[in-house]
Amino acid sequence: MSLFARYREAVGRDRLEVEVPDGATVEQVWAALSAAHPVLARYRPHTLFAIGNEYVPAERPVRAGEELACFPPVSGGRADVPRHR
Amino acid sequence: MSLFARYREAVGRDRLEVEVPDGATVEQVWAALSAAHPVLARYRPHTLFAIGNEYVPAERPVRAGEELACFPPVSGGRADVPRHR
Amino acid sequence: MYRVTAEPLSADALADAVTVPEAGGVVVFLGVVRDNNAGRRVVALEYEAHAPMAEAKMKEIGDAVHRRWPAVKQVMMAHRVGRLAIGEASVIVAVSAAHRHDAFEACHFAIDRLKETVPIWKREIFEDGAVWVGLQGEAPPAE
Amino acid sequence: MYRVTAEPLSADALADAVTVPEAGGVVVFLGVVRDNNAGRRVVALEYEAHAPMAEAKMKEIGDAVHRRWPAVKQVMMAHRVGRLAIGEASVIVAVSAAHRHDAFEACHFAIDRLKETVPIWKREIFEDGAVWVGLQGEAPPAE
Repeated sequence: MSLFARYREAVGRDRLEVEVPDGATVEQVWAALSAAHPVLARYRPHTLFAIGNEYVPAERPVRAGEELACFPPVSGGRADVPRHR
Repeated sequence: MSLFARYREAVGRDRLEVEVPDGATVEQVWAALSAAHPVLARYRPHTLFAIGNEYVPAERPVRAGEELACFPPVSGGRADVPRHR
Repeated sequence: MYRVTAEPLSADALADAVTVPEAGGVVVFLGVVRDNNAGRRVVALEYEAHAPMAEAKMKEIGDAVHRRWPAVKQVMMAHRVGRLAIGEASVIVAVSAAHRHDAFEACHFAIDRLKETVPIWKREIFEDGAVWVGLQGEAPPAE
Repeated sequence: MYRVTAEPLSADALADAVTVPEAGGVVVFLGVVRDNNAGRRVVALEYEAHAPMAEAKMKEIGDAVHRRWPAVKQVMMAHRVGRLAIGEASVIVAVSAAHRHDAFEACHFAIDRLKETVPIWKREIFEDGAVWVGLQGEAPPAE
Protein backbone atom coordinates (compact mmCIF):
# COMPACT_ATOMS: atom_id res chain seq x y z
CA MET A 1 0.00 0.00 0.00
CA SER A 2 1.05 3.59 -0.36
CA LEU A 3 0.07 6.30 2.11
CA PHE A 4 -0.10 10.04 1.64
CA ALA A 5 -0.38 13.20 3.70
CA ARG A 6 -1.71 12.64 7.22
CA TYR A 7 -1.86 8.90 6.66
CA ARG A 8 1.80 8.75 5.79
CA GLU A 9 2.65 10.91 8.79
CA ALA A 10 0.48 8.90 11.17
CA VAL A 11 2.10 5.61 10.18
CA GLY A 12 5.57 7.09 9.72
CA ARG A 13 6.06 5.44 6.30
CA ASP A 14 4.84 6.12 2.78
CA ARG A 15 4.67 2.46 1.78
CA LEU A 16 4.02 -0.83 3.52
CA GLU A 17 2.71 -4.33 2.91
CA VAL A 18 -0.29 -5.98 4.48
CA GLU A 19 -1.26 -9.66 4.28
CA VAL A 20 -4.80 -10.31 3.07
CA PRO A 21 -6.56 -13.40 1.70
CA ASP A 22 -7.05 -13.83 -2.03
CA GLY A 23 -10.09 -11.87 -3.22
CA ALA A 24 -9.96 -9.37 -0.37
CA THR A 25 -11.71 -6.09 -1.05
CA VAL A 26 -10.28 -2.62 -0.58
CA GLU A 27 -12.27 -2.43 2.66
CA GLN A 28 -10.64 -5.61 3.92
CA VAL A 29 -7.19 -4.34 3.06
CA TRP A 30 -7.99 -1.17 4.98
CA ALA A 31 -9.16 -3.27 7.95
CA ALA A 32 -5.85 -5.12 7.99
CA LEU A 33 -3.96 -1.85 7.75
CA SER A 34 -5.86 -0.15 10.53
CA ALA A 35 -5.58 -3.24 12.75
CA ALA A 36 -1.81 -2.89 12.43
CA HIS A 37 -1.97 0.90 12.79
CA PRO A 38 -4.96 1.76 14.99
CA VAL A 39 -4.08 5.45 14.70
CA LEU A 40 -5.68 5.32 11.24
CA ALA A 41 -9.07 3.94 12.25
CA ARG A 42 -10.63 7.33 13.00
CA TYR A 43 -9.94 8.53 9.45
CA ARG A 44 -11.97 5.82 7.72
CA PRO A 45 -15.21 7.78 7.10
CA HIS A 46 -13.43 10.07 4.67
CA THR A 47 -10.65 7.90 3.31
CA LEU A 48 -10.17 7.77 -0.43
CA PHE A 49 -8.69 4.77 -2.21
CA ALA A 50 -6.92 4.48 -5.51
CA ILE A 51 -5.34 1.71 -7.52
CA GLY A 52 -2.94 2.86 -10.18
CA ASN A 53 -4.26 6.27 -11.24
CA GLU A 54 -7.93 5.57 -10.54
CA TYR A 55 -10.14 6.10 -7.56
CA VAL A 56 -11.73 2.80 -6.51
CA PRO A 57 -14.72 2.02 -4.29
CA ALA A 58 -14.24 0.17 -1.02
CA GLU A 59 -16.01 -2.95 -2.26
CA ARG A 60 -13.64 -3.52 -5.17
CA PRO A 61 -11.49 -6.68 -4.89
CA VAL A 62 -7.76 -6.04 -4.89
CA ARG A 63 -5.88 -8.33 -7.22
CA ALA A 64 -2.44 -9.79 -6.58
CA GLY A 65 0.29 -7.34 -7.50
CA GLU A 66 -1.94 -4.25 -7.29
CA GLU A 67 -0.85 -1.43 -5.04
CA LEU A 68 -3.59 0.29 -3.10
CA ALA A 69 -3.14 3.95 -2.21
CA CYS A 70 -5.08 5.54 0.60
CA PHE A 71 -5.32 9.18 1.46
CA PRO A 72 -7.57 11.93 2.80
CA PRO A 73 -9.93 14.10 0.77
CA VAL A 74 -7.99 16.30 -1.63
CA SER A 75 -7.03 19.77 -0.54
CA GLY A 76 -9.43 21.93 -2.45
CA GLY A 77 -12.51 19.77 -2.33
CA ARG A 78 -15.37 19.98 0.07
CA ALA A 79 -14.44 17.66 2.88
CA ASP A 80 -17.97 16.63 3.79
CA VAL A 81 -18.51 13.88 1.22
CA PRO A 82 -16.14 11.02 0.53
CA ARG A 83 -15.68 10.61 -3.20
CA HIS A 84 -14.74 7.77 -5.40
CA ARG A 85 -15.66 6.82 -8.91
CA MET B 1 -9.34 68.64 -32.44
CA SER B 2 -7.47 65.39 -32.18
CA LEU B 3 -8.00 62.52 -34.58
CA PHE B 4 -7.27 58.84 -34.14
CA ALA B 5 -6.96 55.67 -36.19
CA ARG B 6 -8.69 55.86 -39.58
CA TYR B 7 -9.64 59.49 -38.99
CA ARG B 8 -6.03 60.47 -38.40
CA GLU B 9 -4.96 58.54 -41.49
CA ALA B 10 -7.73 59.97 -43.66
CA VAL B 11 -6.84 63.55 -42.79
CA GLY B 12 -3.10 62.92 -42.60
CA ARG B 13 -2.73 64.67 -39.24
CA ASP B 14 -3.48 63.78 -35.65
CA ARG B 15 -4.40 67.29 -34.60
CA LEU B 16 -5.92 70.33 -36.25
CA GLU B 17 -7.95 73.46 -35.53
CA VAL B 18 -11.38 74.37 -36.82
CA GLU B 19 -13.16 77.72 -36.50
CA VAL B 20 -16.64 77.56 -35.02
CA PRO B 21 -18.96 80.16 -33.48
CA ASP B 22 -19.26 80.47 -29.72
CA GLY B 23 -21.64 77.90 -28.31
CA ALA B 24 -21.18 75.49 -31.20
CA THR B 25 -22.05 71.89 -30.42
CA VAL B 26 -19.90 68.83 -31.02
CA GLU B 27 -22.04 68.17 -34.09
CA GLN B 28 -21.31 71.63 -35.46
CA VAL B 29 -17.58 71.20 -34.87
CA TRP B 30 -17.80 67.89 -36.75
CA ALA B 31 -19.64 69.65 -39.60
CA ALA B 32 -16.86 72.22 -39.88
CA LEU B 33 -14.24 69.47 -39.82
CA SER B 34 -15.92 67.34 -42.46
CA ALA B 35 -16.54 70.38 -44.65
CA ALA B 36 -12.78 70.92 -44.64
CA HIS B 37 -12.07 67.19 -45.02
CA PRO B 38 -14.95 65.64 -46.97
CA VAL B 39 -13.23 62.24 -46.80
CA LEU B 40 -14.53 62.05 -43.23
CA ALA B 41 -18.22 62.60 -43.96
CA ARG B 42 -18.98 58.93 -44.62
CA TYR B 43 -17.78 57.96 -41.13
CA ARG B 44 -20.23 60.14 -39.23
CA PRO B 45 -22.88 57.52 -38.36
CA HIS B 46 -20.45 55.71 -36.09
CA THR B 47 -18.14 58.46 -34.95
CA LEU B 48 -17.40 58.75 -31.26
CA PHE B 49 -16.51 62.02 -29.60
CA ALA B 50 -14.61 62.73 -26.42
CA ILE B 51 -13.56 65.83 -24.54
CA GLY B 52 -10.76 65.25 -22.07
CA ASN B 53 -11.15 61.65 -20.93
CA GLU B 54 -14.93 61.46 -21.34
CA TYR B 55 -17.19 60.44 -24.16
CA VAL B 56 -19.56 63.27 -25.05
CA PRO B 57 -22.83 63.34 -27.01
CA ALA B 58 -23.03 65.23 -30.30
CA GLU B 59 -25.38 67.84 -28.89
CA ARG B 60 -23.00 68.98 -26.15
CA PRO B 61 -21.68 72.54 -26.59
CA VAL B 62 -17.91 72.79 -26.89
CA ARG B 63 -16.43 75.48 -24.69
CA ALA B 64 -13.49 77.68 -25.58
CA GLY B 65 -10.19 75.92 -24.92
CA GLU B 66 -11.65 72.42 -24.98
CA GLU B 67 -10.12 69.87 -27.32
CA LEU B 68 -12.54 67.57 -29.07
CA ALA B 69 -11.31 64.09 -30.02
CA CYS B 70 -13.05 62.06 -32.67
CA PHE B 71 -12.50 58.46 -33.54
CA PRO B 72 -14.15 55.25 -34.73
CA PRO B 73 -15.79 52.62 -32.53
CA VAL B 74 -13.21 50.94 -30.30
CA SER B 75 -11.55 47.79 -31.52
CA GLY B 76 -13.23 45.15 -29.42
CA GLY B 77 -16.71 46.58 -29.29
CA ARG B 78 -19.63 45.74 -31.45
CA ALA B 79 -19.52 48.17 -34.26
CA ASP B 80 -23.22 48.34 -34.88
CA VAL B 81 -24.16 50.90 -32.25
CA PRO B 82 -22.47 54.23 -31.73
CA ARG B 83 -21.89 54.79 -28.05
CA HIS B 84 -21.47 57.80 -25.90
CA ARG B 85 -22.30 58.56 -22.31
CA MET C 1 -2.20 50.06 -12.34
CA TYR C 2 -3.85 50.93 -15.62
CA ARG C 3 -1.39 51.43 -18.42
CA VAL C 4 -1.01 51.87 -22.15
CA THR C 5 2.50 50.88 -23.16
CA ALA C 6 4.64 50.05 -26.18
CA GLU C 7 6.58 47.47 -24.13
CA PRO C 8 5.83 43.72 -24.21
CA LEU C 9 3.32 42.63 -21.57
CA SER C 10 3.99 40.01 -18.90
CA ALA C 11 1.32 37.88 -17.24
CA ASP C 12 3.66 37.14 -14.34
CA ALA C 13 4.34 40.83 -13.76
CA LEU C 14 0.62 41.62 -13.57
CA ALA C 15 -0.19 38.51 -11.55
CA ASP C 16 2.55 39.41 -9.06
CA ALA C 17 1.32 42.97 -8.90
CA VAL C 18 -2.24 41.96 -7.94
CA THR C 19 -1.10 39.27 -5.51
CA VAL C 20 -1.64 40.48 -1.97
CA PRO C 21 -1.27 38.31 1.14
CA GLU C 22 -5.02 37.96 1.67
CA ALA C 23 -5.81 36.95 -1.95
CA GLY C 24 -6.01 33.26 -2.74
CA GLY C 25 -6.96 33.35 -6.40
CA VAL C 26 -5.69 35.35 -9.35
CA VAL C 27 -7.28 35.29 -12.79
CA VAL C 28 -5.38 36.72 -15.73
CA PHE C 29 -6.79 37.30 -19.18
CA LEU C 30 -4.45 37.73 -22.14
CA GLY C 31 -5.67 38.85 -25.51
CA VAL C 32 -3.25 37.51 -28.09
CA VAL C 33 -2.81 38.35 -31.74
CA ARG C 34 -4.47 35.74 -33.95
CA ASP C 35 -3.15 34.71 -37.32
CA ASN C 36 -6.39 35.19 -39.17
CA ASN C 37 -9.61 37.15 -39.22
CA ALA C 38 -12.58 35.82 -41.13
CA GLY C 39 -10.24 33.50 -42.98
CA ARG C 40 -7.80 36.16 -44.14
CA ARG C 41 -4.18 35.64 -43.08
CA VAL C 42 -2.92 38.28 -40.65
CA VAL C 43 0.84 38.83 -40.34
CA ALA C 44 0.81 41.47 -37.59
CA LEU C 45 -1.45 43.93 -35.78
CA GLU C 46 -0.93 47.59 -35.01
CA TYR C 47 -2.66 49.15 -32.03
CA GLU C 48 -3.25 52.84 -31.53
CA ALA C 49 -4.70 54.41 -28.39
CA HIS C 50 -6.00 57.67 -27.04
CA ALA C 51 -3.63 56.88 -24.18
CA PRO C 52 -4.69 59.24 -21.37
CA MET C 53 -8.37 58.57 -22.01
CA ALA C 54 -7.72 54.82 -22.31
CA GLU C 55 -5.98 54.75 -18.94
CA ALA C 56 -8.79 56.80 -17.38
CA LYS C 57 -11.41 54.42 -18.81
CA MET C 58 -9.48 51.40 -17.54
CA LYS C 59 -9.42 52.93 -14.08
CA GLU C 60 -13.19 53.50 -14.27
CA ILE C 61 -13.63 49.81 -15.06
CA GLY C 62 -11.41 48.87 -12.14
CA ASP C 63 -13.46 51.10 -9.85
CA ALA C 64 -16.67 49.48 -11.13
CA VAL C 65 -15.19 46.04 -10.41
CA HIS C 66 -14.40 46.98 -6.83
CA ARG C 67 -17.92 48.31 -6.31
CA ARG C 68 -19.57 45.20 -7.77
CA TRP C 69 -17.25 42.57 -6.22
CA PRO C 70 -16.22 43.81 -2.78
CA ALA C 71 -14.13 40.64 -2.30
CA VAL C 72 -11.88 41.60 -5.20
CA LYS C 73 -8.53 42.76 -3.84
CA GLN C 74 -6.68 44.21 -6.82
CA VAL C 75 -7.35 44.90 -10.50
CA MET C 76 -4.70 45.77 -13.08
CA MET C 77 -4.92 46.30 -16.82
CA ALA C 78 -2.28 46.93 -19.41
CA HIS C 79 -2.77 47.43 -23.14
CA ARG C 80 0.01 47.44 -25.63
CA VAL C 81 0.28 49.79 -28.59
CA GLY C 82 2.42 49.68 -31.70
CA ARG C 83 3.11 46.72 -33.94
CA LEU C 84 2.60 43.22 -32.50
CA ALA C 85 3.50 39.85 -33.97
CA ILE C 86 1.18 36.83 -34.01
CA GLY C 87 0.93 35.30 -30.54
CA GLU C 88 1.99 38.42 -28.67
CA ALA C 89 -0.29 39.73 -25.92
CA SER C 90 -2.11 42.95 -26.79
CA VAL C 91 -3.93 43.26 -23.48
CA ILE C 92 -3.67 41.72 -20.02
CA VAL C 93 -6.23 42.05 -17.24
CA ALA C 94 -5.35 40.61 -13.83
CA VAL C 95 -7.73 40.34 -10.87
CA SER C 96 -7.09 38.94 -7.40
CA ALA C 97 -9.72 37.94 -4.88
CA ALA C 98 -10.02 35.97 -1.69
CA HIS C 99 -11.94 33.31 -3.61
CA ARG C 100 -11.55 32.33 -7.21
CA HIS C 101 -15.17 32.62 -8.30
CA ASP C 102 -15.12 36.39 -7.78
CA ALA C 103 -11.79 36.68 -9.60
CA PHE C 104 -13.18 34.84 -12.65
CA GLU C 105 -16.36 36.89 -12.82
CA ALA C 106 -14.61 40.20 -12.27
CA CYS C 107 -11.87 39.53 -14.82
CA HIS C 108 -14.42 38.49 -17.44
CA PHE C 109 -16.48 41.60 -16.77
CA ALA C 110 -13.40 43.83 -16.93
CA ILE C 111 -12.16 42.59 -20.30
CA ASP C 112 -15.67 42.78 -21.79
CA ARG C 113 -15.97 46.38 -20.65
CA LEU C 114 -12.47 47.22 -21.76
CA LYS C 115 -13.20 46.01 -25.27
CA GLU C 116 -16.38 48.07 -25.39
CA THR C 117 -15.31 51.36 -23.89
CA VAL C 118 -11.55 51.88 -23.95
CA PRO C 119 -10.42 54.01 -26.92
CA ILE C 120 -7.94 51.71 -28.61
CA TRP C 121 -8.02 50.70 -32.27
CA LYS C 122 -6.31 48.02 -34.22
CA ARG C 123 -5.18 47.68 -37.78
CA GLU C 124 -4.66 44.28 -39.31
CA ILE C 125 -1.60 43.90 -41.46
CA PHE C 126 -1.91 41.40 -44.31
CA GLU C 127 0.75 40.33 -46.74
CA ASP C 128 -0.78 42.68 -49.31
CA GLY C 129 -2.25 45.53 -47.32
CA ALA C 130 -3.76 46.67 -44.06
CA VAL C 131 -7.18 47.53 -42.73
CA TRP C 132 -8.57 49.18 -39.63
CA VAL C 133 -10.71 46.68 -37.73
CA GLY C 134 -14.34 47.46 -37.08
CA LEU C 135 -17.31 48.74 -38.95
CA GLN C 136 -15.44 51.52 -40.67
CA GLY C 137 -12.30 49.52 -41.20
CA GLU C 138 -13.98 47.32 -43.76
CA ALA C 139 -15.19 50.25 -45.85
CA PRO C 140 -13.44 50.65 -49.19
CA PRO C 141 -10.89 53.47 -49.42
CA ALA C 142 -12.66 56.77 -49.39
CA GLU C 143 -11.60 58.07 -52.77
CA MET D 1 1.07 19.56 -20.39
CA TYR D 2 -0.08 18.37 -16.98
CA ARG D 3 2.65 18.46 -14.40
CA VAL D 4 3.42 18.16 -10.72
CA THR D 5 6.67 19.95 -9.97
CA ALA D 6 8.79 21.27 -7.12
CA GLU D 7 9.92 24.21 -9.28
CA PRO D 8 8.32 27.69 -9.12
CA LEU D 9 5.44 28.15 -11.55
CA SER D 10 5.25 30.81 -14.23
CA ALA D 11 2.04 32.27 -15.65
CA ASP D 12 3.91 33.49 -18.72
CA ALA D 13 5.38 30.05 -19.38
CA LEU D 14 1.95 28.42 -19.29
CA ALA D 15 0.28 31.24 -21.21
CA ASP D 16 2.94 30.98 -23.91
CA ALA D 17 2.56 27.23 -24.00
CA VAL D 18 -1.20 27.39 -24.67
CA THR D 19 -0.92 30.24 -27.17
CA VAL D 20 -1.44 28.91 -30.66
CA PRO D 21 -1.83 31.08 -33.77
CA GLU D 22 -5.58 30.54 -34.00
CA ALA D 23 -6.28 31.36 -30.31
CA GLY D 24 -7.28 34.92 -29.48
CA GLY D 25 -7.90 34.64 -25.76
CA VAL D 26 -5.96 33.02 -22.95
CA VAL D 27 -7.26 32.75 -19.39
CA VAL D 28 -4.84 31.83 -16.63
CA PHE D 29 -5.80 30.97 -13.08
CA LEU D 30 -3.19 31.12 -10.33
CA GLY D 31 -3.84 29.78 -6.87
CA VAL D 32 -1.59 31.65 -4.47
CA VAL D 33 -0.70 31.00 -0.87
CA ARG D 34 -2.74 33.15 1.50
CA ASP D 35 -1.43 34.48 4.77
CA ASN D 36 -4.31 33.28 6.87
CA ASN D 37 -6.98 30.64 7.16
CA ALA D 38 -10.03 31.28 9.30
CA GLY D 39 -8.15 34.08 10.99
CA ARG D 40 -5.05 32.05 11.90
CA ARG D 41 -1.74 33.39 10.56
CA VAL D 42 -0.11 31.08 8.01
CA VAL D 43 3.64 31.43 7.39
CA ALA D 44 4.00 28.83 4.63
CA LEU D 45 2.25 25.89 2.99
CA GLU D 46 3.52 22.45 2.14
CA TYR D 47 1.97 20.52 -0.71
CA GLU D 48 2.21 16.77 -1.20
CA ALA D 49 0.91 14.89 -4.23
CA HIS D 50 0.32 11.41 -5.51
CA ALA D 51 2.19 12.70 -8.53
CA PRO D 52 1.50 10.13 -11.28
CA MET D 53 -2.18 9.95 -10.36
CA ALA D 54 -2.39 13.73 -10.07
CA GLU D 55 -0.98 14.17 -13.56
CA ALA D 56 -3.36 11.52 -14.91
CA LYS D 57 -6.35 13.24 -13.26
CA MET D 58 -5.28 16.62 -14.64
CA LYS D 59 -5.12 15.11 -18.10
CA GLU D 60 -8.63 13.68 -17.63
CA ILE D 61 -9.86 17.17 -16.77
CA GLY D 62 -8.15 18.58 -19.85
CA ASP D 63 -9.81 15.90 -21.98
CA ALA D 64 -13.18 16.76 -20.44
CA VAL D 65 -12.62 20.44 -21.23
CA HIS D 66 -11.90 19.68 -24.89
CA ARG D 67 -15.05 17.56 -25.14
CA ARG D 68 -17.25 20.21 -23.52
CA TRP D 69 -15.75 23.29 -25.22
CA PRO D 70 -14.73 22.31 -28.74
CA ALA D 71 -13.49 25.88 -29.36
CA VAL D 72 -10.85 25.48 -26.65
CA LYS D 73 -7.43 25.12 -28.27
CA GLN D 74 -5.06 24.16 -25.46
CA VAL D 75 -5.27 23.36 -21.76
CA MET D 76 -2.30 23.16 -19.41
CA MET D 77 -2.09 22.64 -15.67
CA ALA D 78 0.83 22.65 -13.30
CA HIS D 79 0.77 22.09 -9.55
CA ARG D 80 3.65 22.74 -7.29
CA VAL D 81 4.70 20.54 -4.38
CA GLY D 82 6.99 21.16 -1.44
CA ARG D 83 7.16 24.23 0.76
CA LEU D 84 5.73 27.48 -0.60
CA ALA D 85 5.95 30.99 0.83
CA ILE D 86 3.00 33.41 1.08
CA GLY D 87 2.13 34.80 -2.34
CA GLU D 88 3.75 31.99 -4.34
CA ALA D 89 1.60 30.16 -6.89
CA SER D 90 0.65 26.62 -5.92
CA VAL D 91 -1.30 25.87 -9.07
CA ILE D 92 -1.69 27.39 -12.52
CA VAL D 93 -4.31 26.47 -15.10
CA ALA D 94 -4.06 28.04 -18.57
CA VAL D 95 -6.67 27.71 -21.32
CA SER D 96 -6.63 29.19 -24.81
CA ALA D 97 -9.62 29.51 -27.10
CA ALA D 98 -10.62 31.35 -30.24
CA HIS D 99 -12.96 33.51 -28.15
CA ARG D 100 -12.53 34.58 -24.58
CA HIS D 101 -15.89 33.47 -23.22
CA ASP D 102 -14.99 29.80 -23.77
CA ALA D 103 -11.57 30.32 -22.23
CA PHE D 104 -13.08 31.81 -19.05
CA GLU D 105 -15.68 29.07 -18.66
CA ALA D 106 -13.26 26.26 -19.37
CA CYS D 107 -10.56 27.58 -17.04
CA HIS D 108 -13.06 28.02 -14.22
CA PHE D 109 -14.39 24.50 -14.76
CA ALA D 110 -10.87 23.06 -14.86
CA ILE D 111 -9.69 24.58 -11.58
CA ASP D 112 -12.92 23.60 -9.82
CA ARG D 113 -12.49 20.01 -10.98
CA LEU D 114 -8.80 20.01 -10.16
CA LYS D 115 -9.51 21.06 -6.58
CA GLU D 116 -12.12 18.32 -6.24
CA THR D 117 -10.43 15.35 -7.85
CA VAL D 118 -6.66 15.73 -8.10
CA PRO D 119 -4.84 13.94 -5.24
CA ILE D 120 -2.84 16.76 -3.72
CA TRP D 121 -2.87 17.78 -0.08
CA LYS D 122 -1.66 20.78 1.78
CA ARG D 123 -0.36 21.41 5.24
CA GLU D 124 -0.53 24.85 6.74
CA ILE D 125 2.53 25.93 8.66
CA PHE D 126 1.89 28.33 11.52
CA GLU D 127 4.40 30.00 13.77
CA ASP D 128 3.69 27.39 16.40
CA GLY D 129 2.75 24.26 14.52
CA ALA D 130 1.28 22.79 11.37
CA VAL D 131 -1.94 21.15 10.32
CA TRP D 132 -3.17 19.19 7.32
CA VAL D 133 -5.96 21.11 5.64
CA GLY D 134 -9.38 19.53 5.25
CA LEU D 135 -11.81 17.61 7.37
CA GLN D 136 -9.22 15.34 8.89
CA GLY D 137 -6.60 18.00 9.19
CA GLU D 138 -8.46 19.76 11.94
CA ALA D 139 -8.74 16.66 14.11
CA PRO D 140 -6.62 16.70 17.26
CA PRO D 141 -3.49 14.54 17.24
CA ALA D 142 -4.46 10.90 17.28
CA GLU D 143 -2.89 9.84 20.56
